[in-house]
Amino acid sequence: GCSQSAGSAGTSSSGGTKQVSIALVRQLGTGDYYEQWLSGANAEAKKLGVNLTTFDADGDNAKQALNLQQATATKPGAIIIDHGFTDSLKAPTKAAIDARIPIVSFDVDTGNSGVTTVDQSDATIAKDITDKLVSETGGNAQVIYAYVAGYAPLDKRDAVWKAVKAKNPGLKQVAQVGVVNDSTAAQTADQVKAALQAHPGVTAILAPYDEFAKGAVQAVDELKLNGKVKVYGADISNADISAITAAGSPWVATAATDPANVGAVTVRAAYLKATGGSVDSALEVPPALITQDVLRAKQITTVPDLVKAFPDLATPSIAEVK
Amino acid sequence: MTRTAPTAPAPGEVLPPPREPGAARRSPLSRVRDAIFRYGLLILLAALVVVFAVTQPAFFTTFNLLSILLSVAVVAIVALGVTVSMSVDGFDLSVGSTVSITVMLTAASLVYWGLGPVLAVLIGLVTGTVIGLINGLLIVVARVPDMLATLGTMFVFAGGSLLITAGQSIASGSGYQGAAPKGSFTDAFTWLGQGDVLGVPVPVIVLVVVTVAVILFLVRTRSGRLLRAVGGNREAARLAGARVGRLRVLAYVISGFLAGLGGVLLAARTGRGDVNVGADYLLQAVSAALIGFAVLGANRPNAFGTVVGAIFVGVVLNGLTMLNAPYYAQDFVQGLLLVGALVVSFSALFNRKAAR
Amino acid sequence: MTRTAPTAPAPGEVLPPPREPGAARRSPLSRVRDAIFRYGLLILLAALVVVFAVTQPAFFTTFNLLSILLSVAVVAIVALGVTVSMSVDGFDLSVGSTVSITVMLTAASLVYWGLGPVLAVLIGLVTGTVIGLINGLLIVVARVPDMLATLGTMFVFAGGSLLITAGQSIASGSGYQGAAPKGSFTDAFTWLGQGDVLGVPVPVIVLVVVTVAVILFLVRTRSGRLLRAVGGNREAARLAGARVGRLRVLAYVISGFLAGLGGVLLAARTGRGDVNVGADYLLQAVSAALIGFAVLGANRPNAFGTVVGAIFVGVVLNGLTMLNAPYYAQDFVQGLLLVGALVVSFSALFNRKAAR
Amino acid sequence: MTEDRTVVLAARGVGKRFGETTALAGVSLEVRAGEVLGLVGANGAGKSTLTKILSGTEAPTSGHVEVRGRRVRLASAEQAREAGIETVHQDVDAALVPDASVAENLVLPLLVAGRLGRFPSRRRIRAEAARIAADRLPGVDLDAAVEDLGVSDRQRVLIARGLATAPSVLVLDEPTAALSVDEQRALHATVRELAAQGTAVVFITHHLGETVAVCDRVVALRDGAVAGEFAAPLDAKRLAHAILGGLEATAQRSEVATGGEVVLDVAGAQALPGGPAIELVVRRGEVLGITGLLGSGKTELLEQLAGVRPVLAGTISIDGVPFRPAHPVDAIAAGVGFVPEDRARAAELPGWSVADSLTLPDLARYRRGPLLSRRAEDRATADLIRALGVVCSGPRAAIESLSGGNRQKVVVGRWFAAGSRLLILDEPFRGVDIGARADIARLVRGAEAAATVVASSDPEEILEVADRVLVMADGGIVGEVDPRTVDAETLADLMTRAARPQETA
Ligand SMILES: Nc1ncnc2c1ncn2[C@@H]1O[C@H](COP(=O)(O)OP(=O)(O)OP(=O)(O)O)[C@@H](O)[C@H]1O
Ligand SMILES: Nc1ncnc2c1ncn2[C@@H]1O[C@H](COP(=O)(O)OP(=O)(O)OP(=O)(O)O)[C@@H](O)[C@H]1O
Ligand SMILES: [Mg+2]
Ligand SMILES: [Mg+2]
Repeated sequence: GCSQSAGSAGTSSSGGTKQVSIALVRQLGTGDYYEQWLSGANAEAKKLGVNLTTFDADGDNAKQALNLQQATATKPGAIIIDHGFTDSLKAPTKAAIDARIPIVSFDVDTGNSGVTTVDQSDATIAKDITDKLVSETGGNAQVIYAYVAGYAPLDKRDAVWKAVKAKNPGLKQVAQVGVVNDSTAAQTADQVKAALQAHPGVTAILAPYDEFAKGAVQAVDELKLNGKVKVYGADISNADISAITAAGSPWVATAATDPANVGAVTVRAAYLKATGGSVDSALEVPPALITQDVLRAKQITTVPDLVKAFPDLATPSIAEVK
Repeated sequence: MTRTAPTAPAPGEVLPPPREPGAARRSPLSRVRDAIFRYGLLILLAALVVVFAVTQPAFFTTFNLLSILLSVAVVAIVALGVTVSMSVDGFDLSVGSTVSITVMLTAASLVYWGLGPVLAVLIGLVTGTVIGLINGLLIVVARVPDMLATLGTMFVFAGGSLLITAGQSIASGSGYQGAAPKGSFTDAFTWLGQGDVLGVPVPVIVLVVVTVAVILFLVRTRSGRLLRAVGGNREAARLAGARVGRLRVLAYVISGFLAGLGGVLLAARTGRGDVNVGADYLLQAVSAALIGFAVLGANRPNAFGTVVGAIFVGVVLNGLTMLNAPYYAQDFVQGLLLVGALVVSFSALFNRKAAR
Repeated sequence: MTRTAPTAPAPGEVLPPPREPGAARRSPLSRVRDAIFRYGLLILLAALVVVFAVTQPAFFTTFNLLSILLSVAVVAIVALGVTVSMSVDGFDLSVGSTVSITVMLTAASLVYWGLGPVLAVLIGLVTGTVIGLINGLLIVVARVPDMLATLGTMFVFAGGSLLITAGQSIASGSGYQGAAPKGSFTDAFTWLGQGDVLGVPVPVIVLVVVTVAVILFLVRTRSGRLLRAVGGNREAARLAGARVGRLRVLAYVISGFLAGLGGVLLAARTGRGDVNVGADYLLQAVSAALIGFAVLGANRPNAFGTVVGAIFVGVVLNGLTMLNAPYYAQDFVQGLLLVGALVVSFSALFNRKAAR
Repeated sequence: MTEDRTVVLAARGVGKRFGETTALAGVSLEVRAGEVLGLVGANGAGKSTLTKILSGTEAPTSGHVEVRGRRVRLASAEQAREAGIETVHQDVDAALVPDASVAENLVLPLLVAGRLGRFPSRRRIRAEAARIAADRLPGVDLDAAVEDLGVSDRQRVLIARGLATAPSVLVLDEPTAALSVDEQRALHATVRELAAQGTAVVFITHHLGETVAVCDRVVALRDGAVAGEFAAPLDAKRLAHAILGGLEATAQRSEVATGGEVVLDVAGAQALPGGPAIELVVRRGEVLGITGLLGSGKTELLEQLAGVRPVLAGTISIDGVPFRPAHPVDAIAAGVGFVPEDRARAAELPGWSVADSLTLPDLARYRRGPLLSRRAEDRATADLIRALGVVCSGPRAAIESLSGGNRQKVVVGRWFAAGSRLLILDEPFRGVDIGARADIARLVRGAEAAATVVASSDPEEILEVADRVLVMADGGIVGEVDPRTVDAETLADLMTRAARPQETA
């Protein structure tokens, strides 16, 4: 369903061109992923002449709900809800819909059918990377798994890993580590080190979140287990690319979408809804599996390079603005 | 031998009037200084409101102002607890963990155990109170220094909040480790966090009530005054006959209770039990309480200042967001404003002290 | 009339030997108490090491023990700075932000500006030192109370660390906002965090050097002694010839410098400039310093205790991870151990105090 | 005649142990209605411990307390107060809340007792405080914070609070230590008046002259036991014997060597802003005493000489070299050692050892290379401890483990360690027993290499220690007396008379 409310409130006419205002209500803003997502969104907004206002809840779900209420009060042309939880967002989302403000959600189920959803398919990300792990290890390996419950993308990826473990009895998860805070990578490194020492037979680390993966890489480096232990990660950023392509890096593969592209897609969807264009009610941005070999072979050092090399990562046809 | 013969005062000679520090006549300048010290932060707050209101019409609407209050309600309530423990010259590092575990226990009561909203709220409040009691007993009976004791319980209850669910968050519909849920976040419960009365959000009403109660308690009741006397000088209070141990325990119980109340409201606002959600509340609550020191020239913990401190932070963040300041500039601006206000206030205080 | 005739002393009578409270003969029981209080936490630490070593052979290897030291090196260095500011009866809430901004400035020097490792390290250390100086001046010259001043600068520099990169992290290969990088994390630089000398990781060597330096400074130098005197009684120190203002500034400068050093090592260890990475270091460093209070019965800030405190936390986390304890149980276990040790220590202290 | 009065309070074999220390070894005494019972004893004799037991703030380890013949257990100050016992504790700072107002401090016991109700209003508090202060606290602002008051005003606040409840037993633990002579006399009158009205008063002091003036009966404690009991008429000498167990309590007055060269030369200085010019000279080996009522400007003058507060006017020279200290550091560099009047607030470092307390002002002396040498410090301080006669377990003993008199010796002694040329001592005998006082006086008088200035508002003390005595009033020097020809009573009258115009103005 596309909204027909080319809301007069959020769009101002000046000299015939419409200035669309969009409010972006984020659960979290810090971290490479969110940064790149935002820069993609901002670039797209600029291109479309959209006035994008960002509300960042800093990981506080209560604050995000409140921000959504406030965004509603400023009567924008559309609202983007970026991550969060159904329970905290359901009521304010309904209020916004009732106020006839079109809504696009990214990676969150707002429990409202009037909302257009954009997803980066965490399940596919997890599937790509675990497939790679299974094929490289032949389904037989001691694995350290990095995971912390309570974060929606991680929980979705975890569900896939559970299934993979069930299907491949040869994969033994000997330790589970993980911590999420402002120094996730460093603290994960210390934990992975301890686990690696306690379990010398480990040959693979599944770290389906790039901060975990970076920590795992550091642990392997510090224990000089390069060559023996491989890291399977997820997500991508400039920093991740340099970590993957570093000499002797154990990080062999990652599965990711281009966060900037996802940001751009989401803004386009919101723009279309604000201006009465047509857009599907559920959009999915597919990930790509990115391997160390390819990155090295093509001498890729940044995400823009990467997008050139993996054209699949750019998805101009999703929510295309004509 | 003295060199000079001392000049004996002639009888009846008029001596310079004795200096009376308190009653000295004030110069206009020192009045201004006094005002800056007392009202510096309030003036800055008012100025900010005006600036934001002028530059962004949506800022100065009843709705937005209530939103700001709503955004700081939980922090302010927790910070009032911190203020009470500071009043007794203590420090409660465990409030954030108390919020976390209260949120999780409340959510578990609703969803895992299906106990219904009334029991869930009760369990939340009792949890906070019991943690306060444990802190108080560790400090008073086991004689562990306050910061150390609450550092320990901070870890214990932060860890405990994770143990309840093995690290999972709790949402309506998710039972314990895949089991079927026995209940959910009922509307009656979420009303506490999301509902309103005549347009005023429930948490804001709770905040107002708690603020008034804490101020009255500290300033106008016998226990509150004694509690502050204990904070001012424990031994003096003991020598005057006050039951110092009980009063200190009481302070931590109040602190725990208010953190528990904050946790209940937070669970109701989010409609879920997020793990570790309380961790940020320690620093935020302590910040509010500390900023409160600079309000009305108190230079000590005070409940009114604490609430102003929380609102100050809320206004800055809300206003900057409305002005579309990038999120990464907000801490910086908030910090600069704070440092500026503090320097002006305390330099004025210094001059005031020096000037008398 | 006197009821009792005072016993007139014989001329030249020797006075009863003065009672010497300190030298009083100790009962065996009170010796044990004393030992528990002094060594309680060290004994617990030793016991943990033994338990972990027995249950998990990989624990008690030189390599793993060095890993533990490596894992706590940055925290311990920052915590030593916190200890110095606590020694002067201050409190530095800005150390986490200092770590953050140092990491970002060091990374920016290397990658954005291509200044090379030597300049980058210098810039990092100078940044920390300057922040310490700013804190010191705010506290001493502008007379803002320590917690408040460093709360303000905490926000300013946390915000500042985000502003440098507009919130982006810095990695080799990523220039400022899409521009081409002018340099990278060179091996010479990352050696500081990742290299070793004869198998001992560089950060561990730095930690040892800093620990010895801080202990010698506080205990065996004139400035250190005066600094602690200022912490003990500011007015008494002043009257005994301490330049109180300068010494307090010095303490914050040391604190800032060490936080800066921690930031440089952290940047070198991770080989990246991660935004906000320092935020966690405040609580961790303060925890280490507070746990240090309970070491050797000091019950006050002390550098040795601080390092033991940091190692204690590191050993618990490493050992539990090795034993495959789920991550969500670690805080809880750590907290319980801590509370247990504190209760035993301070109850023993209490008895000891009462016993003398 | 005292025997027929009713015994309102009695200690029966009261003992108190603090671990290995026996503070009280079975003390029995009786306090009767309408009498003033003096309690004397050296530092550490157990006077305050007994006070605390009688006031319910410490529990005895043996024996018990009787109130009007009934055995009672006093578990808190509150219970003692209900039994009619009110106490003014020795440690003023321990008994007052510094950041609270005078009014709030005055009503604290009433608040505890619930006499202001559960919801006391500010007005009620102010009114009660005004009633308590009545005419006992002239010149004290009820709204001022107690921390802003001088030490004597704090003492007066505490006494006023003690008197307010009209108790049947009033225990005063060294109430006059920080009071000037006129205030002491006023308190003496009040105490006598209370006794006349039937109140039993326990009066603790180190000034034997005071006991002679106000007490009907005196109990001397020594090492936690009763060492003697005396009824009026009292004889200070015999009391001293009982207190000290036989030591001679006066410093031998050596003949003054006035021939020494001039060390301190002050010309045209002012104690108080706009006050009269002050001229004085002190020679090597000489002890100059300065006395005067509270507020006469002694402290302010001394603090200027020590660099603690800015010099207001005039010129100062030390050994002929001009001297205008801007900070205590400058004064120390010029060889000036200063002992402030408030030891706890301005001189002691809690938790520090005796050695560290002694070496603090002159640490450079113990530097071997870049580091301080523990060994050098311990050796030097061990010698000093012996020379000063400090009773402690050794250089590493915590300062808190020493008695008041010994702590004072440490605080004075640090300047001997630093080799000061000019010693400035402000009220060095506050709370110091007669034995330790004599020791300190001997030390000071024996410091032949240095010149000494001692300020004290106690005539007895100043006459004991000084070679010459200047009398100050209202910031000026109003006279000089020769300690060999003047007695304490005469000097006290002189001090009061010199200050009288101020009160009538
Ligand atoms: N809380 C305590 N813990 C340990 N020892 C104590 C304590 N209080 C007092 N003492 C010791 O008990 C003894 C008696 O002390 P007390 O204070 O009663 O003496 P005092 O006669 O009042 O001395 P002063 O004249 O100096 O006031 C001293 O040796 C003192 O060190
Ligand atoms: N900060 C101040 N403001 C106003 N008056 C003050 C201040 N400090 C001291 N005074 C007054 O100055 C006078 C001199 O005080 P000073 O302390 O020098 O007297 P003193 O003779 O040493 O008496 P004391 O026995 O109290 O030490 C007193 O009247 C005192 O109240
Ligand atoms: Mg005493
Ligand atoms: Mg004086």
